[in-house]
Amino acid sequence: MEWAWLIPVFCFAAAPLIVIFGDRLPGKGAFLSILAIGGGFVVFWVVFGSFLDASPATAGCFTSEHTETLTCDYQRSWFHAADLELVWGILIDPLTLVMLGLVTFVALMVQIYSLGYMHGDPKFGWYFAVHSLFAAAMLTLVLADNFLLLYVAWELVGICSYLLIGFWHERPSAREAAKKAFIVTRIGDVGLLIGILLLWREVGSFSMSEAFDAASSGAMSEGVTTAAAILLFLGAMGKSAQVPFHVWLPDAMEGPTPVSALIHAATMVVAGVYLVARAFPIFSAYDADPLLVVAIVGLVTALMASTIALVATDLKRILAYSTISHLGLMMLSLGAFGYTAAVFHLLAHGFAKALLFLGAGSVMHSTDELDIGRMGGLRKVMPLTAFVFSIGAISLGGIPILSGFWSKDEILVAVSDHRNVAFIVFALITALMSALYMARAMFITFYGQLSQGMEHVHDAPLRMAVPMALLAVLAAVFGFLSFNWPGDYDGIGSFIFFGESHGFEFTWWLGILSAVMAVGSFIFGWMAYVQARISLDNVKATFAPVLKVVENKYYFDEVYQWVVDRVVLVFSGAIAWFDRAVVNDIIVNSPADSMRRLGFTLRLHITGHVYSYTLAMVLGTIGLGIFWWLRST
Amino acid sequence: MSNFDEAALFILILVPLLGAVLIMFMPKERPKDIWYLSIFVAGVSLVLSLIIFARYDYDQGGFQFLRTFDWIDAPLNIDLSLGIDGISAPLILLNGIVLFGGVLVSQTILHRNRDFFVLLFALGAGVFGVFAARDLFFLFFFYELAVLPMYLLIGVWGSSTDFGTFLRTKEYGAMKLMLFLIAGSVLVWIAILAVYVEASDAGVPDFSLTTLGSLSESGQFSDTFQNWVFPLFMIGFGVLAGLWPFHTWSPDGHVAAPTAVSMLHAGVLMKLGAYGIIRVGLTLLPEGADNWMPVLITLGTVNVLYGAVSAMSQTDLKYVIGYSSVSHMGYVIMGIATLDRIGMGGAVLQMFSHGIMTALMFLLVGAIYHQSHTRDINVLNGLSSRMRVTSFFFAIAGLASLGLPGLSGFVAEFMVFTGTFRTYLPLAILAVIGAALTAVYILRLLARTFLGESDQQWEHLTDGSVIEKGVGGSFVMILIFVGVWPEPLMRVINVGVYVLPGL
Amino acid sequence: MVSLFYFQLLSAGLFGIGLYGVLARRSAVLIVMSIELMLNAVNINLIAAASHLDGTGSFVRFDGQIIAIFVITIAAAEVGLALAIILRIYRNRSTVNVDEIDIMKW
Amino acid sequence: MTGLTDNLDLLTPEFALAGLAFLVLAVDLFLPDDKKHWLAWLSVAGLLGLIALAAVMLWGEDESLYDGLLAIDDFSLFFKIFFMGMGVFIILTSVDYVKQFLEHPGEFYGLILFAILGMNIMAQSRELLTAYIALELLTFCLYVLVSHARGSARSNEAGLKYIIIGAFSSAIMLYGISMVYSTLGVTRFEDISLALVSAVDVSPALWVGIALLLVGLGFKISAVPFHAWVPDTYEGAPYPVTAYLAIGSKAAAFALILRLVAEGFVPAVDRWDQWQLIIAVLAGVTMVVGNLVALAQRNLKRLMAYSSIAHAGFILAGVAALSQDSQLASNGIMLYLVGYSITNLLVFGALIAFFNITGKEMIADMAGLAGDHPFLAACIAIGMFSLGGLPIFAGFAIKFYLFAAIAEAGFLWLAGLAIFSSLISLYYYLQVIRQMYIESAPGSATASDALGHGEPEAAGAEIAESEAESVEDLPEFVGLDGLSPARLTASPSFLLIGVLAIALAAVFWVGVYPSPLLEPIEAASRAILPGT
Amino acid sequence: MSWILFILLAVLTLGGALGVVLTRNVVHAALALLLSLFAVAGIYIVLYAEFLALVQVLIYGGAIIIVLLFAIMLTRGSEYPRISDNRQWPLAAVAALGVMGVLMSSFLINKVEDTEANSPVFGDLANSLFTRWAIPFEIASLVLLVALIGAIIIARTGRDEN
Repeated sequence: MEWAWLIPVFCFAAAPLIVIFGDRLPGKGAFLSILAIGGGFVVFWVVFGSFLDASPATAGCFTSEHTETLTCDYQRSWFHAADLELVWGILIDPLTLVMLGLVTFVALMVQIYSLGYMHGDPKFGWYFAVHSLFAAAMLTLVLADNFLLLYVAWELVGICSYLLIGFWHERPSAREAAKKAFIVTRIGDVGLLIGILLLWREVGSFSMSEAFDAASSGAMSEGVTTAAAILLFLGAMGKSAQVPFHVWLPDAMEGPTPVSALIHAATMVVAGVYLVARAFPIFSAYDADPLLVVAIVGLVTALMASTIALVATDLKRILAYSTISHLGLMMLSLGAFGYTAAVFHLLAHGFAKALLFLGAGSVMHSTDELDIGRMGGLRKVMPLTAFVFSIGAISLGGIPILSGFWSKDEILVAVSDHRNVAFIVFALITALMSALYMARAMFITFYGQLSQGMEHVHDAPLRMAVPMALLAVLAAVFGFLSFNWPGDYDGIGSFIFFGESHGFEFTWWLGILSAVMAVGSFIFGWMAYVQARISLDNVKATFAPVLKVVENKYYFDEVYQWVVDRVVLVFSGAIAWFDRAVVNDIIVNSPADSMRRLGFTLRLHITGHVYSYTLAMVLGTIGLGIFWWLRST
Repeated sequence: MSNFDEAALFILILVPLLGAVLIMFMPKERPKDIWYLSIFVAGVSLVLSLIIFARYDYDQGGFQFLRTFDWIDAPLNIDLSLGIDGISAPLILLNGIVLFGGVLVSQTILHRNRDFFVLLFALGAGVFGVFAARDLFFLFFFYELAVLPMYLLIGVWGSSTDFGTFLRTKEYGAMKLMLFLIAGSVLVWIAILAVYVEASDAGVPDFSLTTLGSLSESGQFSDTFQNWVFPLFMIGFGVLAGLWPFHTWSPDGHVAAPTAVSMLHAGVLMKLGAYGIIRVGLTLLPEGADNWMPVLITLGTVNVLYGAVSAMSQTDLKYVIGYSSVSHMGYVIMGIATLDRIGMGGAVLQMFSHGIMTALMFLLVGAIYHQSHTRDINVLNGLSSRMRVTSFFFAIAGLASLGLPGLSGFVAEFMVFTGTFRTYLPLAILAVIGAALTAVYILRLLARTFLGESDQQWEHLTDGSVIEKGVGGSFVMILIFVGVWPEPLMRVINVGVYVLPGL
Repeated sequence: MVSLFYFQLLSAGLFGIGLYGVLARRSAVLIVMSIELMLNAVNINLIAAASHLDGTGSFVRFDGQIIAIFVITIAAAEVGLALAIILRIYRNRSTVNVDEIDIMKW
Repeated sequence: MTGLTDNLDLLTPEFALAGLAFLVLAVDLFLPDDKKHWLAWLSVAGLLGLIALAAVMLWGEDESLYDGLLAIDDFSLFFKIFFMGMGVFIILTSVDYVKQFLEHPGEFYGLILFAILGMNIMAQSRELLTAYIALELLTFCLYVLVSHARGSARSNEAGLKYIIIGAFSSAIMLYGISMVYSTLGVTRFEDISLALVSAVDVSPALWVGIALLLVGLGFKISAVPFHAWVPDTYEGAPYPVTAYLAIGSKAAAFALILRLVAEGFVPAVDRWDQWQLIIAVLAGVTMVVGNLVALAQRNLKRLMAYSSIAHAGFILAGVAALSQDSQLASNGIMLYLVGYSITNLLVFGALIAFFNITGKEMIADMAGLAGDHPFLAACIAIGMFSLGGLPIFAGFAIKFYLFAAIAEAGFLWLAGLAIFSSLISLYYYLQVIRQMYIESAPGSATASDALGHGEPEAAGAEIAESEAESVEDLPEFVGLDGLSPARLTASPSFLLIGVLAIALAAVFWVGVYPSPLLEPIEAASRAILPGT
Repeated sequence: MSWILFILLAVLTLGGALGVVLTRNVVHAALALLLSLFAVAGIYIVLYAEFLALVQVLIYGGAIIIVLLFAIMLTRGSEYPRISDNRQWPLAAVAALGVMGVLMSSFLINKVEDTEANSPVFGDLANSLFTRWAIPFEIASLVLLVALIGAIIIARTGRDEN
């Protein structure tokens, strides 16, 4: 099991190899990256197997007193900073394992898909290099057993996303999006880093387990614990695009679509959720105030994003905002102690969202069109894509027996159990809206009559189809993992849990309610967008002002833009001017100049006339005599 | 200790000087041969510094390669005594590397390149000397020797630039730099004399750092004395370290200086100041240091933020980098001012990594400027499509400077933060924010200059020469290596930091 | 009997007058004359001291008068050389007024 | 009166030197005009011989001749050799100049020899009158030498100003001597110190007398406010004489002051130490004023004049730091004198060579010198750096030693002031270097277009005019007036090159390894400060 | 007796000196100088320094004044015989008075109790001049020589002019 470090290392190794030798290798060395991630996937299964039959007796393994799950920890020394030793350490527990599985699998799928999608791109090799670096960073992130390593991986994820979003940097919009993504997340990272250092200051080590011990054992004061948790959560908000840091994610679609799939589903954004889950002991220490913050932020994010998704007209934007809202749901669930539910939804959503993006990608690939207004009835020309997309959509929309339904249901259960009624109401509204925009995206794009100019459109090639198909299967059936099956497997709750293991429980009224809402909204969508029986115009008319606000994404971008232009840049300009005009020209130059002027003035005392010279001597003499005299008497 | 170890440092200092003398007698009509010879000399010093660094026994620790030559005996007691510890060893290595790189990329300098290399080697020898000196006089001696050539190096081979609103001539830059640094050394000089007087009042008139160190350990230096002398050292050396508000010489000097000089200046010269604060200020006047640290660390924080913010709105590549070095030297100063082992170690590591990093940046800017004849961010664009390797290296350097993990900058800054968190929490938070600001201007720079489509006017640009690629590549390698596995440096630095008093 | 003090006063007065001449005259020749006055003041001082104080304390062998002899010698030499230079200047510049002799200043 | 003239032989070098001077004057009569430079070789040979003679004959002697008027000790020996060595170099550097621009070479060299004789006596006289007479011998030689370029109006003017102020100050000094005599009755240094120690209360007449004495000496060493003659005289005098003024007469005056203070005042310092503060103040004013005014100069000679004023300030600060129990200060002063003279020799040698070629002496005229005559430029640059006190050149080591001594004597503020003002001085030294290395020679675009892709022309112009507006009211001179340009040569002679090379080596040597030099210096200090 | 003589001579001395520095006529100034110098010689006699008085008369009266008169005649300028003072003469007066004040008050403060003035034995004077003060004597002669040479080479008309 201690060979788990191989999983990221494969990918780390692949990246430089492709960069250096890529041009000389067949297929620009893309296969290297696929081999690496594939190897990672294989190793994952090996590790998974050995974890399943591992016990606290196994070397490096023990039962964590926080999660009560089996945990294995392996460390190698990295370097010494004076008296502080920093380590490479990997920690393997159920959370890590499922994340490993998700990342390796989705990344593998996306890369295979990319073979087709990115075919013929001039920077094909570079693409795959960064891709595997991305995956490697994410894998390290989930494997890290100390905050320092986690932060390292965290930053690497950020920079890779920068590179991938800005992949087509010839497009200014792509450049801007990449910069935005990096800087916005970086702001969150400041919080994360401060939080980490704060923990270190208290604990004297970066090891997570020690920090958890300190938090739960009360060695760390409540104030500090809360502060640390909030700061960590800042980082998580940045990465997981929670309000108000969500602005970067929708723009991130400037990158190639597979990249969006990876970012939205498996790597970048889930990092935040993962961090909160990982640091759950700190969040839940004392009376868990931080979790309330998490819940609120998650709820707000989910609501806001889903409303925007309802009115967005760009397919990828719809998906992006749906991601945000689902991340909000995960946070909400975590904030409601729904540890298992959050992770479960993370997985389910990951598969579904990856599928959806790949689908959207294949649509875009063949139509070069993203505005759903101009699309329609694509089912006829690209049936496979339409089919898998629909599966993803209804799964995410929460139609029963598909995985999305189960995971969302678990979240609702958690919320209704631990938080007051307001939360559950808004959560249900969010669920409804997510069903609605999913239905909207799906029906408008693929159903109804084929819009003109789309006749020549062809379906996805094999290299793109296969990954979509595989993902579709998972998106459909993954949910069944949540049941207690006959045999010794009783529900995912018995595998991933915080505190006590719990089996599968189903709250009937919630389940039926959400099911009804989901089905209803899909029927509504069918009527509205396919049959056009219902016209939304009067609705739009009544809600016009609200709609305007929503369509403008609540003016977040505008505000930020204003701050950057009017505040930051102006301020830095002022400082720069100050440096040149004040510090340099006044504080520095003027003494020097005054020296020179003084010299030029003083030189006039050499008048060139002997008698003034002698006069000076005499005055000096008198001065000497008198001065001396005064001194001596 | 073998004979080599006894002579090593002396040879190390002597090699560049002798090289300079040798070059002086080369016929000036054959610049190529002069360049080859310089490469040879620099190579020898590089190898020497590598050997010395490798042979430094970090298990034993303390000062090694000790050697003392009598210079002036009583009543002044000045000896040329050399020796390095864990703090100076990496810096010596740094100087060897940067000097070699600088000489290599000075291939493009053909105008009076004999004088150029002579002065360059004088500078290099001075830097080696400062890091190796164990005697106040000689530390100061080499310190000034390192400053001395800058005037001509910038004045003769530099470039004047008109920024529309204001003008920066190379004469101005050179004179300003020279006067600033000498002004700083004026304070240092006074302070040294004060220390000497105090010591001779204590009955031990001596300049040897070892003697003085033991003197201060035995509490011979009164607190009041330390309190008024330390600021002299602090500001005097701080000027060379780009301490705010005495930093303005640095960006202007960069803008005026030729590539190799910028590399050495930002890469090594600015480190002398920080090193001086550690070696002299901290070692001799721990009490004064203790009392003045709040001021110093505040100034350091100002450096970080101020440098970063003013770098944001610069339009000249070299100005951006110049201000970024001001900001990064701020981390060094903070690390020193923490008086915390981790912070100090971070400071030393930051010196090394920033040395390599900023040298790399200036190298690449030089490569660009050499072809495009402009450094204006608003004019340059889309270079990555014309100069792929150069842009890639620049990106790496930029990422290193914004503290991307996996590159050396991160480890150093992280340690500085750590140390600061243990001592000055609020300032530490500011510093972390400063690190985020770095990202802003670096990305702005990358986006404006390197990414995107390039104009027609940059059609002619080609990628850097083999030499530039080679040097740049090796610098990148160092950045990555230190970032991934800092232990080889850290274990040396640690033993150096451990013995510092007052930590 | 005139005591030493009055001679000293006399020499001081002479010295001051000569000094005024040096500072106030325009013609170089006059300046040289004034310097001569100052030197005489010196001599008066020396000789007076020698004559009055000889034998008292550490005053021996009329050193004062001997010094005075040397002073006179030097004075003579000075006058000769100075006048030669003044002559030379008069030839080149046809003036001996020191406030016209100022091509070099500042 | 017996015993006075015992071991008169110890004065052999002086007598021989006088003889040598007479010989030169005599041989001059018989030499045809084109052979006059043989006189230079003659005097050089003689001086070298005398150096050797003095070295072997007087080593370790410690005698006092003529009832303590003259001292034959290591101090005087050190300075004797120093002066004669300097004389050798001065003569060597002036050969070409004399050949090209001056008449009466015989008198020129003869007077230089007499001047050296005067210096030697100054260094070994330990009595006021003897010192004064010797000083007058030196000064008279300089009067003549300064106005030696008879045709040049500036030379005449310099001579006039010099002799008027010289005579005036010598009158003041004599009055001081007379007052010392009339109060103490003695004029020997050690008698003065004894009187000071024993006197119940020191009469103000004595203070005034000593003050007047200091005025006279301050004139010689050009301490502010007795410095006003220096720039004009330096500028007007023939170049080698300027060098000699800067190197020789200053050093001699300091030798005299050193002995006077060390033997006359220091032993009584416990009862009476006002002189320290006064000299310190004088020194401070001198160094600051000298350096500040030098910032405004455009004529090389005037620049060097002010720089020499400033350096006099440094050395004077060392005098203030003399103390009974430490010879640090006196070592520092002598080391400084040596290093400073060598450096000045280097600079002036190069400047003289430059003048021999171009006949120009403004700073602006040196533009592009590095391109045309790299060696000269290097010599001047190194000399300037050394004067500015930058390391591996003499300037740094000697400054460090001297300032350490000053600080150690309790004048840390003075040392600080000195260090600061040497920072100011760096500016104008660098201006000269800039002219030679950075500015391109007028008409030739050698430099700064190959590099400086900005617009250095515009930049340079901008700077230039900013310079101009600040100094446009300075008088403009052609380099040589009254000296016919026909006498210029194409390139510096090998002789000068050789001299410069030696001086260069010396500058590096003093800067890098001065301790051999310190052996005799410490012996000399022990001679005048037996306490140490 | 000696008092009267002293006062007379002092008046002559200072009067002549004032004449030198105040008169507007060069020749008058020279004559005033002569007067003052002779008066000084008289003072010497009052001080029993006959030898010095002799020297004074010979050298000053005989040599220096002559040279001065020669110089005056040779340098007769257009403005002859009128001469004037320079711009700073009031300052000069102040300074001179200041110096006088410093000197006189310094004398005033310590009145050395003095004995009867007496004169040296010539023999002693000569003896000490030529034994103890031999070296200054030699040098003084060299000074004279140097002044001579200098005067010649400076003052005499060179080849390039006449």
